[in-house]
Amino acid sequence: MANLAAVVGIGQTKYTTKRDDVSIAGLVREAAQNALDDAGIGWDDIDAVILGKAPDMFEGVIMPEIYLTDALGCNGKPMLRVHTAGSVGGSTALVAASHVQSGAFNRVLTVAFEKQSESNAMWALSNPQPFSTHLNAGAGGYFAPIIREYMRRSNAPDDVGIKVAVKDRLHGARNPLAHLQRPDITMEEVKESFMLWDPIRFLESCPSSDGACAMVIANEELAEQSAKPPAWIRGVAMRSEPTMYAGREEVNPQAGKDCAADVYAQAGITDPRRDLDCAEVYVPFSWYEPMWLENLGFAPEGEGWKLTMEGATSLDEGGDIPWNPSGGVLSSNPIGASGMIRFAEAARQVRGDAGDHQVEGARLALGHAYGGGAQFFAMWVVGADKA
Amino acid sequence: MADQQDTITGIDVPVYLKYNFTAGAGPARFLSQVKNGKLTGQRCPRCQQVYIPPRGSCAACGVATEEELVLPDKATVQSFTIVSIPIPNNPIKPPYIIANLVLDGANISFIHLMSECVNEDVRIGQRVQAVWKPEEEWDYSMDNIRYFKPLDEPDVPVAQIGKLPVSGWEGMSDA
Amino acid sequence: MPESEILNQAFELGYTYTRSTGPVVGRFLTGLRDRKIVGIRASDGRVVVPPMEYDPDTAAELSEFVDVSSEGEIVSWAWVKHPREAHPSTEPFAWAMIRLDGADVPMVHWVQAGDESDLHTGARVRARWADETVGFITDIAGFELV
Amino acid sequence: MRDIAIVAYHQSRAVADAGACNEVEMIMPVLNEVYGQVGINNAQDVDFVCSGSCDYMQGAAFAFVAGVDALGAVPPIKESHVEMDAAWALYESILKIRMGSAESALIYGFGKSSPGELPIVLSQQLDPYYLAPQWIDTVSLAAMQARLLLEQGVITERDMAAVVSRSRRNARQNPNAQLAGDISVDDVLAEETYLSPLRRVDCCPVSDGAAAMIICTEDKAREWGVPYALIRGIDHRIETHHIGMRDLTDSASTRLAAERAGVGDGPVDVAELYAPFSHQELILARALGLGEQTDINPSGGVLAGNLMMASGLARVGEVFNRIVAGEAQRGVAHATSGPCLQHNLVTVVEKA
Repeated sequence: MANLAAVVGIGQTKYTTKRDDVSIAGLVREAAQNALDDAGIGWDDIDAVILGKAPDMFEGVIMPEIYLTDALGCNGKPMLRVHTAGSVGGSTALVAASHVQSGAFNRVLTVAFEKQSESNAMWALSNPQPFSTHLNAGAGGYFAPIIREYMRRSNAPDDVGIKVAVKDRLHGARNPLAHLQRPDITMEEVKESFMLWDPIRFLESCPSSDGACAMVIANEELAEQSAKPPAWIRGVAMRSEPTMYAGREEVNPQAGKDCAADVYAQAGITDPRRDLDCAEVYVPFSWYEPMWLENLGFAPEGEGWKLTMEGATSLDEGGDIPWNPSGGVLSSNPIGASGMIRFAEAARQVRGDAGDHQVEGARLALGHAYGGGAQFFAMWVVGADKA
Repeated sequence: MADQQDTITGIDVPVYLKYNFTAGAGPARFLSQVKNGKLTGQRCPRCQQVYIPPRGSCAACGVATEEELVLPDKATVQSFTIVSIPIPNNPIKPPYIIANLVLDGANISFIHLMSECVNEDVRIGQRVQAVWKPEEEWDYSMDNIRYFKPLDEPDVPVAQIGKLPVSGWEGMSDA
Repeated sequence: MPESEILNQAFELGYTYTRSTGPVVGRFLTGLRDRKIVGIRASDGRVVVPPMEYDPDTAAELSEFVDVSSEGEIVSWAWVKHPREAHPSTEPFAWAMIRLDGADVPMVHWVQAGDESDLHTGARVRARWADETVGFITDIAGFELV
Repeated sequence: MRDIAIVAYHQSRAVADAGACNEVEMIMPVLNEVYGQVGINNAQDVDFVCSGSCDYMQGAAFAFVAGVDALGAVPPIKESHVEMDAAWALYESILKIRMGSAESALIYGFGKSSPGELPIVLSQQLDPYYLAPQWIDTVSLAAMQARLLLEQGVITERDMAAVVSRSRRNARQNPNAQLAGDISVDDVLAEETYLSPLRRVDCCPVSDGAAAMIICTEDKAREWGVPYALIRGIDHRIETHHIGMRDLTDSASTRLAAERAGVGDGPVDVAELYAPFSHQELILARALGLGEQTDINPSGGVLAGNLMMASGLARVGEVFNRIVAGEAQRGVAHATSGPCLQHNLVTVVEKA
């Protein structure tokens, strides 16, 4: 029922600890300009801009679309700002897609960013609030107990997280835009790295990055005319549930399962491991790969870690279903952009435009983002074919 | 004067805003009781689940939690992490244990410190009890509990965590 | 159910952000440190102060810097009878849109004046430099009437 | 393009300080009202939910997460959030329905601004290098805008006073208003200036509160069997962030949005304009091409109560209320964001 839409341009910045050569505007602009160049269009060709980022407190700029209007060529155009916590990059892409899928717009630009070096994510996420115990040791402190419970339930060997940490960094080494460039990383090194939030080690955690990601999304007619192959949007889904409620399943959240089922149904996927060629999945802590393998239906419950250990998700081991060929969140994490990077990298794969981290012959890919206490999910499936 | 010729590439920008926070009605009723050393949960009128600390609604049902019940200060470890980095603006020295704890009679966990324990021995299902600050230091805060320490009680099977009655685990074993 | 107490607690949400400026903002701030004000030429030829990085009409990256005077005239203003704590002056003052000589577009800054009646649109003002300039917008410690 | 029906609207009373009431406690009663209006139980009974809020109102990251606690989102729901006024959440929801992935949507906005110093908080939405570090409050920026209008002879102080007087008078009929009463134009003019040229009464109050709306396809509205109004057009536009580059005496973005939304395609019986300052209502009325035949801000507008992050949605809700009450056939609602009307959204609502 929705109009067809496709990604026709992708632009990113090189992810790094601190982009000290640009303003906030300069950072988003660089990704946006790259996306326009990739699409072979100019600023006048854009009908609306949809901006996403995580909490404004990261940069201390309230509702930054107001200040970023000119950097994104928006004077006189519609501009919308999405914020759905860590899933925001994905949600923003979905909201952008809806601008085209609704038939309201022909071609829109969507941009997500974070300039984390302007502050400290740990501060912004753990800001003490009156009358509350101030024990929030950042995102890792929140997710570590959930990972511990997964390990207990699945009886997974202790080195699954280590394996993912190595695998994603090796993938990242193929991607020149990735923040961490660690082609020499070893299991031993990860294992020996500092235990931050037991059972999460330093090298099993995502870095803190500056960066922006942008996409141009166009309607069917324009997408067919585009010079480079479009990535057709085959399914879009989002789900939310409350952060904390009695009886909540935190290890394998229902919202993630429902979201996946929804997006698969739209894309005609019945067996994600078989039907998809690769996936870009939001894995900020290494153990979330096996957890999401199960949540997203790539493996039965309790067996996600087996895929990881078999190398099924590894490009280097010739796995059948590479996860995060770009290096994923473990290699680059500008929080507000991280979800969009997953969506954009999925699109790069099916456009056959992923360079050294290309999954050969990829035709159908999943982009995934989650946020908050793993209660917000956004996903899309993109394909080389329209249907 | 060499500095004088350098181009400015970065600036420090202080952004400090003052707020005067007012607790919501549900949380305020809870905090008033905590000030007196009482842990008061709130029950959802729809699903009957007990929340502590209450946040104003049963998040699952989207309805206000008004019925109150006093809970004991014994809890079960639902999960935990041993943290080796400091919390910004918090004097606790790492490593310390942050545990997700469910009070007896409650159906949801909250996070708090664990202490008086061997870190390696902490486990899911472990029984713990609050160690309170001296009464004269009590305020409108869960920080009135300094930390939780292990109890000499058998572990709670995972399936039972978050489902214990107010009478606790021993009460249940007896029954 | 008992009545809820009103429980208040003040808190501060604060951080000193470390902003990188990029070349355009950096050029302007460097100018301030050196007690000069620099604008930029927009696509339509207008000189904009403080310099914008991107043109509002064409979205083009702007790069032609133009030195402007630290003196100019008030285009509009607002008289702050009761300064707020965060404001740059504890005495009554004016926020103003000031078109500097050599610029086509007004910038917003503050003007020190003894009384509201001393000010009027079109009044001439000049930048008052801070004792120590560091490359920050407050290097202009307000404007004063000429 | 499918017409979208508005089937329910409610807002909390605008109050200066909601006191012992947190976000979720502020939102739940409002949601219950709109559920009741269409006869549904909770957010499970709509296809999509979208909210608008801003973390800095109360000074805590992820304000909207608390909002989800009000929804009964178990099992999980399709939900999204804009860090903007909820009028833009309405916009996002309309796209969702138009693309066919939802038949109905719940939209809500909320803000508890009383804990902070709002005009100073909002200074931090300005350019972070040139303006925000000067802490230029939003009232002062609006005051400079007002002076431009006055000194260029576009409006007079009496015009502004008339806006204030009418707002307070209209607000007497609005049970949700924070400021209402009889104040004549001369009374207004007799008041001393606060932030010259603005008087205190020229500025909206800061209010705590929430607003919610349910929209759906026309088929769904008929199925629910409730009175409804139709959204015939909606558009929004933003302008350059450099204040000096804008013609502050006009609102080019409102003009453009109005044109795209089709404001001029028929008579406008009623208009609810998000004008936080009296002179801005005059700018907006002109930009929207409103004349004598239009009843402007019959609710009193935001000068009578300003639910930050929900006032824009509330304007649409007020127009909806007039139309289903049979007081108007066609109306225009306006929402704004940013300093001096930088970003504007225009909605055309018609009798079904």
